[in-house]
Amino acid sequence: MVSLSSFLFLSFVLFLTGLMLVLGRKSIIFVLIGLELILNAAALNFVAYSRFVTEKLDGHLFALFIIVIAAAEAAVALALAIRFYQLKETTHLDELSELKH
Amino acid sequence: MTDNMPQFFQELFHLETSDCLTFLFYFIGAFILVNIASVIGGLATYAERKISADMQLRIGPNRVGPYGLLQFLADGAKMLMKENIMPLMADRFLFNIAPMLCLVGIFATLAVLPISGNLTLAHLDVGVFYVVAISSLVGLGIFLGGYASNSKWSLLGGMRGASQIISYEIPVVISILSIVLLSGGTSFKTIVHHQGGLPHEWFVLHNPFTFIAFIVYFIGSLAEANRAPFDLPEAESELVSGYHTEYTGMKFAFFALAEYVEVFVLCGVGATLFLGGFNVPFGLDTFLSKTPFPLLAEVVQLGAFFTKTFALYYLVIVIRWTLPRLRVDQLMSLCWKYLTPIALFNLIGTAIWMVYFHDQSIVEIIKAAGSHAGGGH
Amino acid sequence: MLVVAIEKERTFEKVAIVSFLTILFILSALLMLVSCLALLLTKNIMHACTFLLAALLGVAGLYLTLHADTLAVTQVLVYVGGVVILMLFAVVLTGGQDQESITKEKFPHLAPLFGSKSTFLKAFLVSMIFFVAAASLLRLGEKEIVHVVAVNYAPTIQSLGQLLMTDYLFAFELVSVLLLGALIGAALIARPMKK
Amino acid sequence: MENPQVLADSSQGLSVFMPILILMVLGVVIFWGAVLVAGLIRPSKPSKLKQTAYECGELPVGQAWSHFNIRFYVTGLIFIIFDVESALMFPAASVFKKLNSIGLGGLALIEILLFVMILVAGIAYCWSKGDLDWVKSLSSKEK
Amino acid sequence: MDYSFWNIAPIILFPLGAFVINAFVGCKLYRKGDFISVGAIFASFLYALRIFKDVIVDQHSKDFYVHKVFTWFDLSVGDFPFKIDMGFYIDSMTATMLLMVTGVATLIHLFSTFYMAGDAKYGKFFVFLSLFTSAMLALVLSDNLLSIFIFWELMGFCSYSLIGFYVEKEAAGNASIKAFMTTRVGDVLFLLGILAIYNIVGSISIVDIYSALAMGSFEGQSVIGVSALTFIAVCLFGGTIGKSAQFPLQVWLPDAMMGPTPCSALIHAATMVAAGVYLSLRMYPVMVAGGITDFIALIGVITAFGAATIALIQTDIKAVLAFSTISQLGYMVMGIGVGAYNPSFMHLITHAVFKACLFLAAGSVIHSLHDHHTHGHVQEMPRMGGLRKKMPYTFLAMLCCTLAISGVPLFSGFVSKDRILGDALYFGMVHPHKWMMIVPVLGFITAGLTAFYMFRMLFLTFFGAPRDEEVYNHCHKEHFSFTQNFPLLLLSLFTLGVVYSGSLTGLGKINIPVVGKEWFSTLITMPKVEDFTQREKVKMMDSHLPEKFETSHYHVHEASEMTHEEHVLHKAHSIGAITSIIIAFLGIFFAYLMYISKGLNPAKWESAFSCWNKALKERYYFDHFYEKILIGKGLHGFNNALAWFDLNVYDRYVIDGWEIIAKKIYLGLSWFDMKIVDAIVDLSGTIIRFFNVTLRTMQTGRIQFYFVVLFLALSGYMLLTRI
Repeated sequence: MVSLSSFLFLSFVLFLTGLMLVLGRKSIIFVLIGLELILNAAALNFVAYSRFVTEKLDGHLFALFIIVIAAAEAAVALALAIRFYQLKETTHLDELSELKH
Repeated sequence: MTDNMPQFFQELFHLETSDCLTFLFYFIGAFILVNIASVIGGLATYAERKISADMQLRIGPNRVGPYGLLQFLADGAKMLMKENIMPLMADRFLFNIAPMLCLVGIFATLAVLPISGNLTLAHLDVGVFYVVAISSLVGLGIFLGGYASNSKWSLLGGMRGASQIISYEIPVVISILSIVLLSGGTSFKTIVHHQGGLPHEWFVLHNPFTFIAFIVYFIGSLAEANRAPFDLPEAESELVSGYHTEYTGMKFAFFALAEYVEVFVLCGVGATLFLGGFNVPFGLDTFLSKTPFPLLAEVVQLGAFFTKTFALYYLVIVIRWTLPRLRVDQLMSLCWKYLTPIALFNLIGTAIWMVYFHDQSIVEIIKAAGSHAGGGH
Repeated sequence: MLVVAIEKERTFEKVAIVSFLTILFILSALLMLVSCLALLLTKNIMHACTFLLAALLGVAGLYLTLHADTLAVTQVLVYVGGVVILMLFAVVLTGGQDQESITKEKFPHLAPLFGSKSTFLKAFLVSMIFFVAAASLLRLGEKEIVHVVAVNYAPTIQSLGQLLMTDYLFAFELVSVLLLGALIGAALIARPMKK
Repeated sequence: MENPQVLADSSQGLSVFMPILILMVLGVVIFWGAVLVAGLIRPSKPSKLKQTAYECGELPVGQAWSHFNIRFYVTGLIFIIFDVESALMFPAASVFKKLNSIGLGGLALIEILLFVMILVAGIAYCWSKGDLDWVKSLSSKEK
Repeated sequence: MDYSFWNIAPIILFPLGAFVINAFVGCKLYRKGDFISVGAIFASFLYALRIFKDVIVDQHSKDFYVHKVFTWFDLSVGDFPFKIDMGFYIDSMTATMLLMVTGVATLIHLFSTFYMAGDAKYGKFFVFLSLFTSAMLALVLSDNLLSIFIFWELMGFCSYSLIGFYVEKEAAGNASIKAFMTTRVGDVLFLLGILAIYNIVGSISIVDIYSALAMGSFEGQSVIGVSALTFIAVCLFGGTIGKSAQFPLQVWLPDAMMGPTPCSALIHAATMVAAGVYLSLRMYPVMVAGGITDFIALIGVITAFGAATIALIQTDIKAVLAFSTISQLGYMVMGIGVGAYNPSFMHLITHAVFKACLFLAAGSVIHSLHDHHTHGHVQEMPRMGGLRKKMPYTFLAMLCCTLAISGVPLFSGFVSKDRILGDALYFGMVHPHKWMMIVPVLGFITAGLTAFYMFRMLFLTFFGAPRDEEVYNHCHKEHFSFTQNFPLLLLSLFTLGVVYSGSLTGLGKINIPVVGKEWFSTLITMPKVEDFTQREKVKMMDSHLPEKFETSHYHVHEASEMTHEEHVLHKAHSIGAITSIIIAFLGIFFAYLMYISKGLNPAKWESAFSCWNKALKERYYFDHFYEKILIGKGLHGFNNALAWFDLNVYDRYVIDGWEIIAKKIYLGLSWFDMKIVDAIVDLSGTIIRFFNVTLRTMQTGRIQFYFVVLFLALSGYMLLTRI
């Protein structure tokens, strides 16, 4: 039957793909997609525990806030990406290294 | 009053309830609803050409079938016959996905459309919220369509179409919010339940703010469906019919179908929210449901719903042939500088109205004042 | 994997295996897994966005199975209707999909894990095995779940709204400030550059 | 927070969502069905000329994905912020009537008012900074 | 009339308000704001009149009182009470004093608008005048010694500033400082008295002091060895000596004449000096209990006799009046000493009236006599003479007052002075020590001297041929002007005896039907301490409802059979009356002889008593004694000794000593700083350099590398905490 551990597994898969994208890909948009996935994994966990363990709606609310914050974050991140593209004519992350020592 | 359609029929035909039976009823209901929707979509094309012809003193299609009623079937068959051309450098995967997304988006909203008390497929508690969410898929479909066809014009059309749809979604959502505020729940059943049969009990005349909300909703839904004054993305003259220039054959047909069904859905939702949905005046449906033929009540409610929806649809079509097309910056400034602020303050207005008048409509207040002044018993 | 997970839970009361819940769960889980995999393998960024869309729809379906209907709809409205479109806009505005998206040169310090496409696949499989081993080793799943009561589905929007307006009021107001900040920040950044 | 059961009106479990799934699947099936059927029926003689992007007859010039004006993104940005706002407002709005009947209407009103006004301030800022107007004539900026 | 706060307070607040307005805005106002001061004091006069009518005329019994109190501050901690209550205390004595002060002050304000007209600092004069009147009224109204002391000091300040009004004259400056210093000596003693009382009684309200006396809480207490009561009595009397210029501290009053005449009239004749006597009257039971009445009588008589003798040879018109004030004050103090409580208070009132009138008349005389050379006013009597024709109204007022002061019957002076002398005679006869008879004897002699020098002044200024032609011609004929003459005439009206005694001759024999009441003596009597014990205090703001009094207070005591003392008293009074009339006429006759008919030659008398004459000129060498000996030898020496000690002993050892110690500490600290702290600082420097090198390589600039590090760190942490 559908149980908590299955959801944990699914959120882990999401988290893993998100991580792989963030670490492995060189284009900014890819990293942002990866980030979205990681956030979703966390939200899924919250809701799973809220459904199976606490039977209270706090988990739902927490996931709701995660979604809201993720949206705001995505907006700002994408604006940065575009401005980065306008400056450097590329979205390749390795160009983004002015902070090098 | 049963709470969903399969249970209604099971009681009607005195069958014992079981999972697969409900699934069966749902499937049949869904299939019928999809067909009805496609037929309505087709009829809409016919109606549009007929009405526009009538407005321009021409006759319009009358060759195929009586008074040209079957014209839409002819178009459909033609579409089937057309060759499916795919631009060379186009992104095959996205090119096919786009129309599907639009279609799925629209069909998903049909599930919640409140046709009548028991016949609506799904009485979701988050009904309105769900409709708004799913209809945003259409914008996505249009953008991908425009992008995938690998031509500057379609891309530009796609981006404009998408940005128009998503920006007009905001005033629509906020005006819906003010109705949700008033009816105290997002499910269509509670919204319709809070409205009466007669016009003065509808939400549109409930208070001035809901009236403004209706106007904003109507304009927003026009823009959302790329209709009439806002049909810039597939404007023939400038962008060579916008995002679906490269689409031929059935894909193009589905884009068009999706568009017309979306108008139908938006008018249906508008009718439910503002014009009292399937409420029949003078409590006729409750009376009929007590008689041996409960189905009659459903039929009466269906009648009420469809008349209201088609009235709005007629209005949409008429507007198409009266108002000139808006420029892009006018379109955008209308949305962000006029509709959204109005909708926001409208929302606050409804809230204040509810707090101040304790959810009474103007008519109720006048009646209450009248009774105070008069008898004051 | 799926079999292992199902067999593990013990005290769940007898419910028909093939109910709508399981169908929905399987479909959305499948959709999500496939799209995640596709995301890992695709190079074309537009495809990546579509797969992200599919993954998010899958997650919405999962929310539904967890009786979180409001959350599912919000997910669809916000993510599918907003973030993905924004991503698409961003992709178009940052030079479309001809950008190079996979790292070419080997990663200097760490293991070759983040090399070419093939290594991705290997890395993915290795991590899956690692998870199962860790889960079974640390008995991650069972320990907490003592009792699982089949809770009937109930619409959550009213209770969520009540919770939001009373207990989480401060967060509710704070979020609007956050949104304001995001709006102004992003608008400022995205303002066209003056040559 | 009382148990959700109490609040729920009579809806018997998740099967309410069944029609949505059915309709979505139906949509996909119909689309691919029709396309494939059409594929069988219709002629398919791909030719170079047919497959070029339609440019009122001229040959298409340059890549399609040329650099675009950023105002598309700004609209998207403002949309998503208000989209999120409405997503949060829906639960709040759906409870407002009940709160009002209890008597907490004023408080709820203030909460919603605050929530909306802050974002109105945001849009006012964008408006004053000229982000909302679609055609940004750079010349007018210099004046 | 209900004695609410707003029926009593305006008496003080009006002049205070006038002071504030004039002080800040006065110079800009029309006529420099003098009308504000006059109006204010007139308003106070009306309020005082209302209270006077209610207390005295409206049949209130003699023990009627209003006592309203508010807590000024209450810092009592635990059982140690430290609470000061302030408030109003109104009884018949206060009512009369209020009426007298406000009446005289109003007329003097009126007169000063005439007298000071054209003066450079015209506005400033009224500022101080208003402040002074409000202080005096507050003193009269106050119910406890502390507020009396506060307003006492305020009046001292006003007299200092008014004496030094013509500050450009160096002598005026010195006089004001001298006046302030001498009264300050008296005030110190007064303050000591107050502190002693507070220490014993725990409160300084007059009512509490009386009830403490009644309960005998003073017995057995002793302050610095002396019995408490005598110590307190002496201190309080010291205050009176200082303020009313009695025997040892009378030097400042003659010099105070440097101030403008209206100021001298108001302050140095009617009110301020009277305040000292008023204090002793209030504290009479304490004085009696303290057993210093004999000492008071002696001081009073000595002051009276001494001042009278000095006044004989004075040439300046204001000096004569100054010394006469001192002698009359001496009379009042003697009256208190001999137990003549009521007559002494009556003398205070009558003296205030006619002395104010005398000063004003002198003022108008001085004002009209100009000296072309010095452009100043002429004050020396030798340059006057024959002004009777030039200034008829002033002459008339001067005549009445001089008759009153010299004790001619039918006038108020005779009524009050005769009673004091009668009581003094009785005191002398009854007193165990025979030599105390000197008090009445000197009293009668002073009465004669007073009559002599007053009429001397009258004859020198108004009678005979004008001695300085130029000054006489210049003095223009006097026509009746409201501000100049009206006050004089009104005051002289009140010098008639009938006003106070209700009988023509003042002996109570012939009653005048209209007044027909011996109202003064029956109303203001010696406070019996016993009935003060259960007097209740009313909160300030809530209105006071006077109790109903059945007994009418006018039961003129029938001629019950006279006990032995009353018999002797009556005999003493009759003798006293006759002798005082004889002496008064004797004095007048002598003055007539010496100055009008030139029968006697003053020069001859001077040569006869030459050495005494020189002493009189030097004012019994008091000034000499104080300046040279007391301050010159005593004080300066003491100062020098103190200065020496401070310089050599204190500075060298107490302050400079520290320097050496500080130096030692500093040396120790610097060593510590060098060796240890610097070492630590260098060490931290090396550590930082070490970290710097190693960490720098970590920053590769690749975001994803940072992300990996972040992730590994996070997961590591999570795993560690889990296991």
